[in-house]
Amino acid sequence: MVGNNPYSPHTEADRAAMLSRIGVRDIDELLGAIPTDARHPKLGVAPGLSEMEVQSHLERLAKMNTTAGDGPFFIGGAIQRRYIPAAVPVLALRGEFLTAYTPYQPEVSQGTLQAVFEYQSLMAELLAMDVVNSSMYDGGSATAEAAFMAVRVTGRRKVVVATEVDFTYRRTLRTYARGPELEIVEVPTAKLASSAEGAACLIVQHPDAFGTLIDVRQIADAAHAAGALCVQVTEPHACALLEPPGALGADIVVGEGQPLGITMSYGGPHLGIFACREALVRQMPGRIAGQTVDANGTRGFVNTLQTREQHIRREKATSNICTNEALAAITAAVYLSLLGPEGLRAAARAGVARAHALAQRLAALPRCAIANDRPFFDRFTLRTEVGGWDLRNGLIARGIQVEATASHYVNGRREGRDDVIVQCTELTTEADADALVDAVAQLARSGETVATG
Amino acid sequence: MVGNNPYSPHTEADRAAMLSRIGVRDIDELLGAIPTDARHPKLGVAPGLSEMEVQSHLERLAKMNTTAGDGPFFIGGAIQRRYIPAAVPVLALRGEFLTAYTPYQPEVSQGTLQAVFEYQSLMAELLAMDVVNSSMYDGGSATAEAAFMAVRVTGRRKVVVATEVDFTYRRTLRTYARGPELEIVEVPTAKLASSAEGAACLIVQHPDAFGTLIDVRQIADAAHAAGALCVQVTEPHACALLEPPGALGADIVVGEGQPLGITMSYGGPHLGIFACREALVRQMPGRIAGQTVDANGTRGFVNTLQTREQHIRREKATSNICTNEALAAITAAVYLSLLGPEGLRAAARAGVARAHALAQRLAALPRCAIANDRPFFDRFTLRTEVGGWDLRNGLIARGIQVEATASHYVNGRREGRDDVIVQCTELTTEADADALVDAVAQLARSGETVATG
Amino acid sequence: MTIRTQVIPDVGAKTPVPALEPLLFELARPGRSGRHVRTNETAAIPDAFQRKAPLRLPELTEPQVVRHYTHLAQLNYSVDTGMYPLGSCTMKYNPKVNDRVAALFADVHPRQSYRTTQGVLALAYELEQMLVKITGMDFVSLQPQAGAQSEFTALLVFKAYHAKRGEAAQRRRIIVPDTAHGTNPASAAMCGYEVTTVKSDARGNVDLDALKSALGPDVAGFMLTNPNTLGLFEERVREVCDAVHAAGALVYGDGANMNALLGVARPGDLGFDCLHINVHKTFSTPHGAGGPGAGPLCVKAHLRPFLPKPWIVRESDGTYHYDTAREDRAPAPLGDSIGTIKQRLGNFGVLVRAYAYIKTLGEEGLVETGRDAILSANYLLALLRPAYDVAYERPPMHEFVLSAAKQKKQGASALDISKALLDEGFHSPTVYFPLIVPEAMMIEPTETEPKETLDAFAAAMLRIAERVTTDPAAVRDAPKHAPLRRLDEVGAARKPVLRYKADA
Amino acid sequence: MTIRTQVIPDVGAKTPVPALEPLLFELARPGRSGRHVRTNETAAIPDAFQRKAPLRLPELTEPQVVRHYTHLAQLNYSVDTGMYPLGSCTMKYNPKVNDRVAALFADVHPRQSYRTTQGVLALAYELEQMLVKITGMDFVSLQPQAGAQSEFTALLVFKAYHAKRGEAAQRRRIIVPDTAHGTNPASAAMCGYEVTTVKSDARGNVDLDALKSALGPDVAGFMLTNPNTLGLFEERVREVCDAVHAAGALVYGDGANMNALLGVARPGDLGFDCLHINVHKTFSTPHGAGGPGAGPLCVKAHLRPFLPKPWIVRESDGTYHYDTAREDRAPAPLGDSIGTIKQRLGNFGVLVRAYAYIKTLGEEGLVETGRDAILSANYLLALLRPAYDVAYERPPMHEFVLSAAKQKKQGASALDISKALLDEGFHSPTVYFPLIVPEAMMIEPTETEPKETLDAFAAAMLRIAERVTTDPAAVRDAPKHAPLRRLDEVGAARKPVLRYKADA
Ligand SMILES: Cc1ncc(COP(=O)(O)O)c(C=O)c1O
Ligand SMILES: Cc1ncc(COP(=O)(O)O)c(C=O)c1O
Repeated sequence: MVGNNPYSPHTEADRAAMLSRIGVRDIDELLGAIPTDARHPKLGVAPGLSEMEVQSHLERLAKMNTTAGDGPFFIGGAIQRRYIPAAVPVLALRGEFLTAYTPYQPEVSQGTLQAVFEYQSLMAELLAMDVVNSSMYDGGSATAEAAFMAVRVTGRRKVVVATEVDFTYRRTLRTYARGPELEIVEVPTAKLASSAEGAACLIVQHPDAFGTLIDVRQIADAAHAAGALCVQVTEPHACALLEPPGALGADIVVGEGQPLGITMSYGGPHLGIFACREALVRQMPGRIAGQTVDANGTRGFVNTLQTREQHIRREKATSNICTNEALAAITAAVYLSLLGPEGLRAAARAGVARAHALAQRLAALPRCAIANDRPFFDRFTLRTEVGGWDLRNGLIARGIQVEATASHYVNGRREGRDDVIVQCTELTTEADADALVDAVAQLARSGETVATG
Repeated sequence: MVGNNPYSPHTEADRAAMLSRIGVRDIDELLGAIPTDARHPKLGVAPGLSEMEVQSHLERLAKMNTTAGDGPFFIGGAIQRRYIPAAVPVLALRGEFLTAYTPYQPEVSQGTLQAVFEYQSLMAELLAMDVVNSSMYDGGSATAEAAFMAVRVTGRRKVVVATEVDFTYRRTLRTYARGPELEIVEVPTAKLASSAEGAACLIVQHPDAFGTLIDVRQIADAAHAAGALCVQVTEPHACALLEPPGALGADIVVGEGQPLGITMSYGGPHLGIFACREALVRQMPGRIAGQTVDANGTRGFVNTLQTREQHIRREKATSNICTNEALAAITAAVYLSLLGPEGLRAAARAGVARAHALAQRLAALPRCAIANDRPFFDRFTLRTEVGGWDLRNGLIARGIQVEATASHYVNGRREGRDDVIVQCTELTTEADADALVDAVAQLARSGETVATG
Repeated sequence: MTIRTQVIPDVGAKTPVPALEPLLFELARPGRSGRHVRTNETAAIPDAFQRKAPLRLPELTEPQVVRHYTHLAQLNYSVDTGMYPLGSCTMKYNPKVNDRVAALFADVHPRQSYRTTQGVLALAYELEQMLVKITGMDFVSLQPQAGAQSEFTALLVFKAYHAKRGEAAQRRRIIVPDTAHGTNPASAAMCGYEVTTVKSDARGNVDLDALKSALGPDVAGFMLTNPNTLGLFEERVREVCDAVHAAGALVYGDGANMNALLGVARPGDLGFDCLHINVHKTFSTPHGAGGPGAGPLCVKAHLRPFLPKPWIVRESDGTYHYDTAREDRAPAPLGDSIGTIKQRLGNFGVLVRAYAYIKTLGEEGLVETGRDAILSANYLLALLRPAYDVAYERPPMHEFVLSAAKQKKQGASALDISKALLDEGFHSPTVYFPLIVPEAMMIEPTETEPKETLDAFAAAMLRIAERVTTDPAAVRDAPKHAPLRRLDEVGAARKPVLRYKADA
Repeated sequence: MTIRTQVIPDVGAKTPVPALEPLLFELARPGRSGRHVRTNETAAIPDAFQRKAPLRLPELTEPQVVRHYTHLAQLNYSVDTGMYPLGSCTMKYNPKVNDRVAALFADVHPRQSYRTTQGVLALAYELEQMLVKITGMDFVSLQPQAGAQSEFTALLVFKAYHAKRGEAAQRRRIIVPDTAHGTNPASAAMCGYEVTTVKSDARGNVDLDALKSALGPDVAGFMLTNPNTLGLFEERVREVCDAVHAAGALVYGDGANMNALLGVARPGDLGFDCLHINVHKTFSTPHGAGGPGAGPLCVKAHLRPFLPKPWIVRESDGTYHYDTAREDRAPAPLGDSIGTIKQRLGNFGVLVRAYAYIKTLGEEGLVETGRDAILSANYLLALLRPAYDVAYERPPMHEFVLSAAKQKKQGASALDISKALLDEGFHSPTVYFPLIVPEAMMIEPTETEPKETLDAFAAAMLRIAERVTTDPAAVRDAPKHAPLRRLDEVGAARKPVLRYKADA
């Protein structure tokens, strides 16, 4: 009956006509293959709501969250609260992008294909890499896929990853590695270069999870000397100001593209950036858009090098990825084209400048120190005698959100002490900074904490 | 210089090339006609902001308002808080509608023209009227234009309007009438029929500003008997449940279309509905889309009967209107096509049912009464000993918003006592009703008020 | 030049004739619906009042509605899809951030108390101040919802002003130049005035002598667009205004062309008594396929008492309210005010966008806008001058008027050229206006079109001019690549079909 | 059938070859920009780290960007513009309200405390429960971001399960049917398994004998899509599962075709140990031009210990947290879990949409969806049967597979027919999959296409079949009315141009 599924167009008259054309009296006659006792299960799902009811129900749920915009907010890392220009969602969420699928029919999918080709081009320029694919799921899976690719390229089964790589990436990597049973070795970044022997790749993050700047070149050199690849995890805004991975010797570059105009959305959907050197492209996972011409000689774009992919090569494919994050790639391209080089640099600079100013103020407080031992980018690690988790909870009670360093858990074991990480972006205000400094001053003095039971 | 107007594309190189092609060295050379002392005024406007700064500045301003969604909300009348389906803005605000203008070139404006033709058709069906124009500014100006049209049609200069017509409409009507110096007579609805003599029209609102249902047929009959037109002010949702104006004898129908999926936005942009009988169409103000065919015989739409309009007829035009509210008309059409007859009736029914239930509860409170002396639709007038304005202010202090009856000011003089008007719609919840009943019970008992100084 | 083709499926709707897209009514099937709003409540409506007329609104599912409007939208030319050089309309880019911030004010009702709308009032108050600064006027009413309503409002103000001086009965005439936009005489007539037209001189100015001889004690006001609809700055604007004032009349400034004057000159410094602003032109708010707009009326101090009520008052503590004591217990005390044109603050949602735009541009950005608009128009004129007659040979401001009189003789009119432009991928200019230029083509590029787009537009115009000389019939046959060929407008007016009828 | 044409202007960008739309890079001019974000702060970055490589990102104004992407969007076929019967992809309508409510959760960071994200956790927890009810499974992990990642996750779970039983080393093989989607064997290989393919029988089922002989103590699991990629319900599904279980292996359910089973049958009642759900198929979330999706993994209780961590815990007071004590002071205790696939709740923004969709449909709506999907497919098949070979003659579920083998002999392949459909205004079905049907055309109408659209699609398919018999060359030459003619894919792969290069 029309009315149960409000998106279904079939009227009772339609259904009757369709059944009669099929030649059955009831849909049940078509279900003969299903074990009778399994047919028509009672699900126990509540009755359907109207759109208005759904809207108000979800508004109620949403109000149970404290959003990043509700108060001073310093959580960041791979996923960052950044300013999203108004034109970004207006363009990227147009129905023609949003409700299309993988461009299997390129003649009627040039919008997608050209936009993705442009994403690849923009990202390649930003990273100074030869080839960028059209997206992976996220930074974590991209890191794991980079390790797998290095294993394919080198024929080796040991992957060495720095402990200062984002902990979520390391967790995903370790989890993925259980499949092919790779050896994952976690060492501090400082020991990476000396751990290259027999490795398929060294995985380094720059700036690292704590914001520290890393000398990637030296690590890449060590990797190459040992016949390993250098995989760099990076962040897009950092690449606007820092020497890009392609100039540092990275063979594969991965990262999270969310800061490029994509909403945080509690973790996804986001954008796995994946780039490599030209020579490695046939081992690359994921879809790649390429330029060509149509029968009239008009320029057009297609998904190309598909013999790497699961739908052609099945178990011999470079990856199992099918549905990817094309819309996020298009979103990132819209963002980059709106900001341009100067806007991107400005956003990045604001984060760096505010992080440094804030770090200075915090370091001047009694019993507070910045734990980064080398120059940092737009986030830093604050160490107090209170301890990271307690400090974090004390700040939450004051309406301020920061992250404690889960990252200090290596291979599941706690190593070193817990701190908080303070991320700044162009959205960090003076008032935010003041609030944090005040609150930390109080908490570090009083040692007050919030029960965590 | 690029960077002052961020939307300007001219680089310094572009400007130089353009000037050289024009054959001047400086734009100032083109400004010779401007009195020298008037050139290059210092405006005293603050320096420009970035988009991010503008966004946060306006978010700050917006937070200084209490929105309708922030608490129980019973303000309504011409402008109503109603549920807007998610697809309405997605479709109506598409760039191709939003950033086009009046369809002067119909060959590349069929989207606008067909959408407006459909709006006219939907509205004509809802009102049961022959012809609907493509929009007036709002309900108020539509009412004034209806009076002017009646004056043109009848050659008479007296306009009789019921005091129970929305006070904003009456104010606009009186203001407009100062132009052609029409005689505006305000009489209670009950006296309308007996005031038709010599009038160009009788203007009646049904349901009226206080929600009361009016016997329009009797007023229309009286008007016609006296050679006057009957102008009915109405509301779109009411027409889904009530016998429509076209069946009641109205010659011209006007109203505010905002409740049809258009945001309240503190009063505009909204939608002036304007309809009339076929015989009167050449006296109608505003644009009208009509159906035709192109050179290939394909169906298409154009703005038609343009000889009524200012750009053709100048001082002999039926109105001066040029820019109208086409986007609002398209929005209303999207809304109506999504809700369909059943959804529209449901939304209207919810308002009526909740208003009646609430009125019953309020009427049961001590020292409270419903002031409507006849059946009402989806709003009613609550009378307490506290008085309307004080009650209103007391409710605001409790986070509840209602309207006091400014409508009782007739011709600028206070007549009768002030009450509050309580509007219900499908968005009015049980909890809203409970809150109002509780608060009114308290306030009516205590006589507590809020200083209005 | 590229041609984009898209195929839409025949969805099986029965249309009586070939059509680009079926009507909603043709797509509908009884029994279909969505479930956006529902209730099982019943409405207690006395039987006599209940609707007995059928309600034959189309029954559709949301997927059908989405496709329908997506298809329709794609049939539209718009600023978001291409250059739209419609003269007098200032089809500049409409920034997306303005739409986003306007939505922050969507859920506020105009009848809320000042207590719950301080953000609205603060914004409106500051916008009034900004418009004062930009125009050089003294006070602003935000009520008028478009330029034409602002004209009408101003003429009501004129009437009240003269009435106050006891001259209302005597001053029955409004003078407009022959270049005036149609709304000017229409507004004057609507306001009960007789309209006198004065001609323009050879340089495209108001003919000052003609004006003077038309002026007299029966004149209430003069309506002047500056730059005028030829795109030309009135060379003796102050003398014009002085002459009007000397006759005891007032000067109305039609600000439709204010884009040219942003930071370049202020009407308030030139002798105007008031000025309307089309924020949908000058201040970048989207034209919405015909509207909405907003038409704030800016006046000099002597006209302030007559402005529509209520007015916003700012207290020394930085709070705002209307001039109805601190609460609107009563209508605003009218005093000399003409009354109310539109409750409270007019098209506030449009005004928010204008506010955001001015905040974005700032002083320097406003100046740059005016200058770039002028630069672009002069540049484009320089490119087109080789092929088309120029109506008046002096540097235009933000727009200019060509004449296709020469082309008309060669076999293709301004209308034909406008249609040929559609085939070239451009919207056409305003044609046949102003009335005093034969085969007028009024071109306003605006400051947001890049130079290369102006170059491409000019190239298209020159190609068409060339084609007129070789194959005028082909130009008369345009458009061929638009969604439709030329439409039968005569037939549409002769046998009007103004709505869908199920049985038609 | 209607053809819509739209002309876009040549904006003067230099493109090396004719193009539908210039590249961003071709539109850019040095010195252009918007002003979305700005600062005059300087970043203290040691010189050695500073970027010295040029950063040649295109410099554009917002108006240019808006036009560019508006043009590109209009070149796309999409569900919002027409029927998209891509088999196995469930291109149903994507309700707009789901996008709107998803935006309510946009500004929440995944590393926020449970204290500030109770709304997120409540929604996710309830979604898990709803998926349990719909699938008949016991527990759900929301982490996998698409079907393929869910397959991989499930195989990791299999591995951990066998490891727990001391059989990890021995069970090295995964069996897939020859109808399996490419991701199935690819996931198995990625997970370190060898892949064995078993053939299908004459009725389009897994060949049970072949399966049994492939099963053995070295088999970790069997991956089964049901209904399978032929659109057919596995007739002996319980026997299949029993056989696998008897061999000590596990049955993986590929839930890509779950739309057919909504309220019709639950995989959990049929013998599957786990099932992935493509919410971008079954639960209507938009496919985003290729992604995002989400691929929750639903498992029976015996596999629960191996699911990715962390898990959501609901306290008796109705509050939620993760299973890391009450705060994530440490990573979730792994126990037997495989670890973490995606931090916390996967593609939460997609999951919100699925949640809203299930809330909207409710029990009865879910049932109606499955049944209507089946009805539509059977109806369309009945219309097409006269002209095309049907791969397997028994009632399909929500989709069916035709063979164009006959047409291929007449001179036009499945590919040619798919292109001819573009000219008719329809997106084409999935072609050449599944691999076991020659010239396969896999058609999934979904429940949201109205009957008249199905009729129109069928009419187009019959017209094409007819044209193949009369003028196969014309069909081979299609498309002619799409934005482009056929593209040179071979050339694209042979000399890959994978990014714009300024000097290319
Ligand atoms: C010169 C001139 N004056 C007045 C108007 C009327 O303004 P509006 O359309 O906003 O009513 C216009 C609009 O096109 C115009 O160009
Ligand atoms: C049968 C089948 N299995 C698995 C997948 C993979 O799912 P996803 O694209 O979400 O990774 C698909 C997607 O097309 C499919 O059709």
